Amino acid sequence: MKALLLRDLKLAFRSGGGFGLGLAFFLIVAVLVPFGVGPENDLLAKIAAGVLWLGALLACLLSLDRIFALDWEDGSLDLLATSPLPLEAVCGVKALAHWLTTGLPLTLAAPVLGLLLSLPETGYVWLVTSLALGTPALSVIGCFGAALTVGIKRGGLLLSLLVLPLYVPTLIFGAEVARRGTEGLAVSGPLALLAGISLAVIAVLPFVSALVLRINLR
Amino acid sequence: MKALLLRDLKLAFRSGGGFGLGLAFFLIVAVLVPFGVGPENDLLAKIAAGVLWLGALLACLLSLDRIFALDWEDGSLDLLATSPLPLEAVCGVKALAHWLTTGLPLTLAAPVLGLLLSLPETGYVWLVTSLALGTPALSVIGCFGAALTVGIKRGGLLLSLLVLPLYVPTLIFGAEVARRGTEGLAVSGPLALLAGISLAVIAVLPFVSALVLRINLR
Amino acid sequence: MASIWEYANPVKFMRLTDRVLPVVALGAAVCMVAGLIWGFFLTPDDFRQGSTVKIIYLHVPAALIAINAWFVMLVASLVWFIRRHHVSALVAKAAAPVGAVMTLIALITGAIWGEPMWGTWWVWDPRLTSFLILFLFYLGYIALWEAIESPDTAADLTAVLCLVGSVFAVLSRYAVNFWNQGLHQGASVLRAGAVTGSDTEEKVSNVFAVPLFVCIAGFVLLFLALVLLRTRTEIRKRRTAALIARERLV
Amino acid sequence: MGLRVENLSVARGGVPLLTGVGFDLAPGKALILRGPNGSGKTTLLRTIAGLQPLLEGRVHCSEDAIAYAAHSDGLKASLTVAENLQFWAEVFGTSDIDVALTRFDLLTLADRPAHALSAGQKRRLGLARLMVTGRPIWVLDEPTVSLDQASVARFAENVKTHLAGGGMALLATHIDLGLEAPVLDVGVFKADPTSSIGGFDEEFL
Amino acid sequence: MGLRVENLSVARGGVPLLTGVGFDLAPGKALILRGPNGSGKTTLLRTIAGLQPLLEGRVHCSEDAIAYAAHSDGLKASLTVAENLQFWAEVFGTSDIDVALTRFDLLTLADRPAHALSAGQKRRLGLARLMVTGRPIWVLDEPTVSLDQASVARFAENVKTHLAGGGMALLATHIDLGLEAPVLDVGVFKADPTSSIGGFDEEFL
Amino acid sequence: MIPDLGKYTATVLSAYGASIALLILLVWASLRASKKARQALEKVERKDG
Ligand code: HEM
Ligand SMILES: Nc1ncnc2c1ncn2[C@@H]1O[C@H](COP(=O)(O)OP(=O)(O)OP(=O)(O)O)[C@@H](O)[C@H]1O
Ligand SMILES: Nc1ncnc2c1ncn2[C@@H]1O[C@H](COP(=O)(O)OP(=O)(O)OP(=O)(O)O)[C@@H](O)[C@H]1O
Ligand SMILES: [Mg+2]
Ligand SMILES: [Mg+2]
Repeated sequence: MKALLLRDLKLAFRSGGGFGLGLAFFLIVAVLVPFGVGPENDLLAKIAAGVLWLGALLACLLSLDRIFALDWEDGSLDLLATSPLPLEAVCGVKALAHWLTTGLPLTLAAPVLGLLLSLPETGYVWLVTSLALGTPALSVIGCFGAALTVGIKRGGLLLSLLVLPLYVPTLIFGAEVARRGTEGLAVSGPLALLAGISLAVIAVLPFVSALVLRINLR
Repeated sequence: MKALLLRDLKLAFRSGGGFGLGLAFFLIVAVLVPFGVGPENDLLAKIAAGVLWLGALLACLLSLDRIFALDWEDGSLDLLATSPLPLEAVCGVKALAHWLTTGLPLTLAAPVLGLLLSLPETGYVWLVTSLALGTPALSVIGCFGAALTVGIKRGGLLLSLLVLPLYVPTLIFGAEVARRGTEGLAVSGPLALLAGISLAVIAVLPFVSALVLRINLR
Repeated sequence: MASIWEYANPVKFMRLTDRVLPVVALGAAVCMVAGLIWGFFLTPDDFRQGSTVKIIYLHVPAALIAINAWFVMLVASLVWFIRRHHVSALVAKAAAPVGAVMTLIALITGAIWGEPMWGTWWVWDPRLTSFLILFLFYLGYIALWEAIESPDTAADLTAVLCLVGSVFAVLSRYAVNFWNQGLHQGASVLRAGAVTGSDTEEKVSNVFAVPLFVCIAGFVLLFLALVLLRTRTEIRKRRTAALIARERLV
Repeated sequence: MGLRVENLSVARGGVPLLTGVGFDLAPGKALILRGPNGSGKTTLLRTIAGLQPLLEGRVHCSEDAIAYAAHSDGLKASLTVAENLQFWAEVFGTSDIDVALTRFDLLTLADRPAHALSAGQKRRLGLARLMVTGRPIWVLDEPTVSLDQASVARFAENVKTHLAGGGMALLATHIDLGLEAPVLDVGVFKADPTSSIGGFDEEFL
Repeated sequence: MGLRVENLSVARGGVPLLTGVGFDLAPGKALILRGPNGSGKTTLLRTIAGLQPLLEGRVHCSEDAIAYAAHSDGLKASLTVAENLQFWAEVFGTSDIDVALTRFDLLTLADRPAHALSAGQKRRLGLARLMVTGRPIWVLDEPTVSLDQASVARFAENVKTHLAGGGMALLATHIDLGLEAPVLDVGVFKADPTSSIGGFDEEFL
Repeated sequence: MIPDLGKYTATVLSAYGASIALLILLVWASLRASKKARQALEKVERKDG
C-alpha cells in the first residue's frame, strides 16, 4: 500500500500531471471569473467564496480520470487486481493520493486566490476550513465515479456527469460554511454536516468503489 | 477530408462522448453555480452572462484532449500523417468536428441555462450571438493546444493550462458582448473584436497547428 | 399459486406482457384522454390562479411519476443485485428514460407555471432544485447504460449507481432545504385531508381533485405501459444478440 | 500444490468459447496452449487468473499463487525500469529486483525511463516483473512477442529455472519457445453452439 | 520507381543508433530487416516513412509511395471492422475494401466492433489496411506479431501478390515470415558512439 | 372550442403543448424502438430456421 501511494505520488509529480496542474487550473478559473462577470469588487467579494469552492470542485473533477484510467490502459490494473493488495485498499490509497495531489494543494492555495477575488477578511479561515473538510469527500466520491467509468474510452466527461450530482451536498455545505463565515454568521450547523458527509463517505465509499472495480475488471 | 469529419462525428456520437456530454457539463456548471454563490435571483442575474460564457469555455476545454490524443494513442495519427491528407486539412477538420460536437450544441443550449440563472430578457439574443461567434475560436485555439500537447500522456490538465491564457481575449470580448447586451448597452465594439478574433484565428491557426503536429510526430 | 419470480424469466415475461400490455395501454389512453379533456375543458378557473390551475393536471402527475420511476429503478436494481433476474435489470433500464421525460415535463410545466405565479421562470426553491438534481441523476444513469458494452456489467454498474445515487439524492434534498427555504406548494393533494375533504384550509377542491386523480391514474398507467413496452424491446434486443452470438459459433 | 482445471467453460462478450477444458499442472511442469487466432486462449488465461467469471467447471489452485502477464505489460512510461520493477516487488512483498534485472539482461537499462525502451526491451521488463512476484504459477499470454532470438532463449532459460525451483508455467503462444513442454490445443474444446451452457444470455434463447 | 536509401543515419532520443545504412529496393522485391532488440529497426522504418527526421544521408522514393504499419494498428475500438477499413480507404482515395477483407479473412468479422477482436484478429485488420492504401511500398514493423501460423502464411501470400503486382515491401521482424527475400542485418550499421555525427546535441560535444 | 383562458392563454397552451409533445415523442420513440427490435429479431429467427 505504501508502495502504491508512493508510486502514484511519484507519477503525479513526474508526468507533469496532478499536482501542479490542478492548482494551475484553480488559479486560472479564479483569474477568468473577473473577465467573465466583470471587475466590480463588490460583486466579486459577494461571489468569491462560492466561486472558489466551485473552482476547487472543478479542478478536482478534471483530475479524476487519472485515478484509474491510466492504470487500466496500460494493464496495471489487471495486475494490481491479481496482486496481494485488496482492491479496497487500492481504492482507498488512490483516493488518498488524489487528495494529496489536488485537494490539499487547493486548500493551501485558496487564501491567495481569495485575495484576487477580494474575499472579505473574515472569510479566509472558513474558506480554508471548509475546503480542508470537504475536499477529502470530493476525492473519495470522485474515486467511486472513476471506478464506475474505468474501461470506458475517454470516459472523462461521462465521469463528470456522474460525479457532479453526487458532489452537490458537499458543495452546498462547503460553500455555505465559507459564505456564512464570510458574512460573520454562525457556521456550526453546515460545518458539522460537512464533516459528517466527509466521514461517512470516507468510511463507506472505498468499499463500494472496490466492488464496482471488481465488476469492471471481469 | 469528408471521411475524416464523418468518422470523427461518428466516434463522438458512438463512444458516448463529445456531443451530449459537453452539453451535460455545461448544464451542470450552470446548476452548480447557485449552490456556490447562493440562491438570490438578483445576484445570479448579474453574473449569469459571465458564468455562462465561463461554463461554455470550460465545457469546450474539457473535450479538447479528445481532438488528437485518441488518434495518437492508437497510432492513427502516424498513419494520417503518412496519408495523402495534408496535415493542415486534418487540423481544420478536427477543429470543425470539435465545434460541431461542442460549440454548436452549447450555443443552442445557452438560452435554457440562461433561464436557470435568471438572465434578464434582453440578454438572450446577445448571449447566443456572442457564443455563436466565439465558440469557433475556442475550438480552433483548443485544437492548437491539443496539437502542442499530443504525445504527453494524460496531457489534459497541461492542455488546459496552455490553452486558458489563449482563451482570455475571446472570453473577455464574448462575455463583454453578453454582459453589455444584457444591460442594454451598445455592443458593436466588442462584437466586432470578437468576430475579428474568430476570423483571424480560423484563418491562421490550423496552419500553425499542423506545423506543431509535424514537430510532435517526429 | 406460482411464485412471482417466475415472471423474471424473459420468455414467461414476454408471454404474460403480451396479454397485459394492450389492456394497460388501453387504460392509459382512456384515462389520459378523459382526464386531460375533463381538466382542460370542463373545470372552472381558480379564483387566485386563473386558468393556470389547469396546468396542475400535467404538472402534478408528471412530478409524481418522476419520483416514483426512480423508486421503481431502485427496487428493480435491488432485485437484480440480490436475485440476478435479468428482467428486473432491464425494467430498471426501461424505466429511466420514461422517468427522465416525466421529470422534464414537471420542470417545464412548473417553469411555465412559475412565470405568472411567481413572476419568474425559475427560482432556486428546494423542491425545484431537487428535481433538477433528479434530472441530472437520470441523465447520468442513462448515459452509463449507454456507455458500457457488456450488458451484464452495465446492469451491475448502473444498479450500484442507482443505489448510491438514491442515498445522495436524499442527502441533496436535505442539503437543498437547508440552503434555501422555498416558495413552492407543500404536498397537499396526497394528504389524507385533501382526499377526504376534512382539511378545509388547504384542500384542493373536488372540482379539481377528481379530474386530477383521473390524470394521475392515466400517467401511472402510461408509465406502466411504456415500461412494459420498453422492457419487451430490451428483451428482444438481448435475444437477437444472443442468437447472433450463437450463430457466430457455428 | 499445483493447478488443476476441471471441465472449465469460458465465455467472452456473452459468447461461450471453450467448454470442458481440463488439465493438470504439477509443480515443476509447464503447459503450452495453442490454437488459431480468436480461439479463446486469452479468455481462458484471464479466467484462470481470476480476471473474469467462469461459466462452468472449477479451477483448483491455492490462493494468490498465480502471476499473470498479458498482452500489455503494465509499465509506467515515466518511471525508470528499476522503479517499475521495484514497485511490483513491493506490492508483492518481495524485495530483490537485481536478480530479475540480471536474468532479463536489463541491468544496463535500469535507469532508463520505460517510454524510451524499444518494443522488445519493454517486453523483457514486463516478463522480469514475473520474477519479483515470487508466485509459483506463471500464466503468460504470448510472452515472446517482439523478442529477438537471444531474448527468447534467455526467456526459456528463465522459465526452466523457475520450473526447476518447483514453479509452474502456463503459456499461450503461436511461436516456438524452445521449451520442452506438453502442448494443449484449445481447438478441441471449441464450444458447441447448440449446447445449453449459453453463458450469460442463456435465458433469452 | 523503387526505394533507395543512401548512407542513412538515424537517431532516437538524441542518440545516434545506425549510420551508413544503404540499400536498394526495386519494384517487385522485398527486404527483411533483422537485428537484436533495441538495435534501431523501428527507428529506421519510422525515418524512412518520414515520421522522424534523419541525421544524414538520403531516402529516395517518389512522394506518397509509402504505407507504414507500426506496432500499433490505429484501430478505432468503437467502429466496426468494415468501418475502420472504409475510413482508411476513403482517406487514401481508394474505395474497395472487399478485396482486403477477403484476403485477410475478415469477412465474417466485418460487422464486429474492433474492440471485440482478439489480438490476432486486430493485427489482421491492421494489415488489411495496407491493401486499401493503394501504395506500392509497404513498410512494416513486426507485422506478424500475434498471428497464428495460418494467418502468417496468408500474410506471406498477400505480400507475394503485392510484390507480383510491382509493389515493394520492407519488413522488420524477429520471426520467420515464409518469404523468400534478402535479409539485412541492421547490426552491422550500429553507430559508433565516438563518431561525430552526434545528431541533435553534436554542438555540445 | 377552446375554453376561455383569460390572460393566461399562452401560458396554459404552451404548457399543454410542450408536455403533450414530449409525451408523444416518448411514446413514438418507444414504439419505434420496439418495432425495430421486433423486426431485427424476426430476421435473425428466420435465418436460424
Ligand atoms: C420548475 C419548476 C417546478 C418543479 C420542478 C415542481 C415540482 C413539483 C413537485 C415535485 C411536486 C410534487 C408533487 C407532490 O408532492 O404531490 C409539485 C407539486 C405541485 N406544484 Fe410544482 N414544481 C414547479 C413549479 C411549480 C409552480 C410554478 C407552481 C405554481 C405556482 C407549482 C404548483 C404546484 C402544485 C399546486 C403542486 C401540487 C402540490 C400538491 O398539492 O401536492 N409548481 N411540483
Ligand atoms: N466483446 C466481445 N464480444 C464478442 N466476442 C468477442 C468479444 N471480445 C472478443 N471476442 C471474440 O472472442 C474470441 C476469443 O478471443 P481471445 O482474445 O480469447 O482469442 P485468442 O485465442 O487469445 O486469440 P489471439 O491468438 O488472436 O490472441 C475471438 O473470436 C474474439 O473475436
Ligand atoms: N527517447 C529515447 N531516448 C533514448 N533512447 C531511446 C529512446 N527511445 C528509444 N531509445 C533506444 O533506441 C533504441 C532503438 O529502439 P528501436 O525501437 O528502434 O529498436 P528496435 O530495433 O525496433 O527494437 P525491437 O526489436 O525491440 O522493437 C533502443 O535501444 C531504445 O532503448
Ligand atoms: Mg490472445
Ligand atoms: Mg521495434
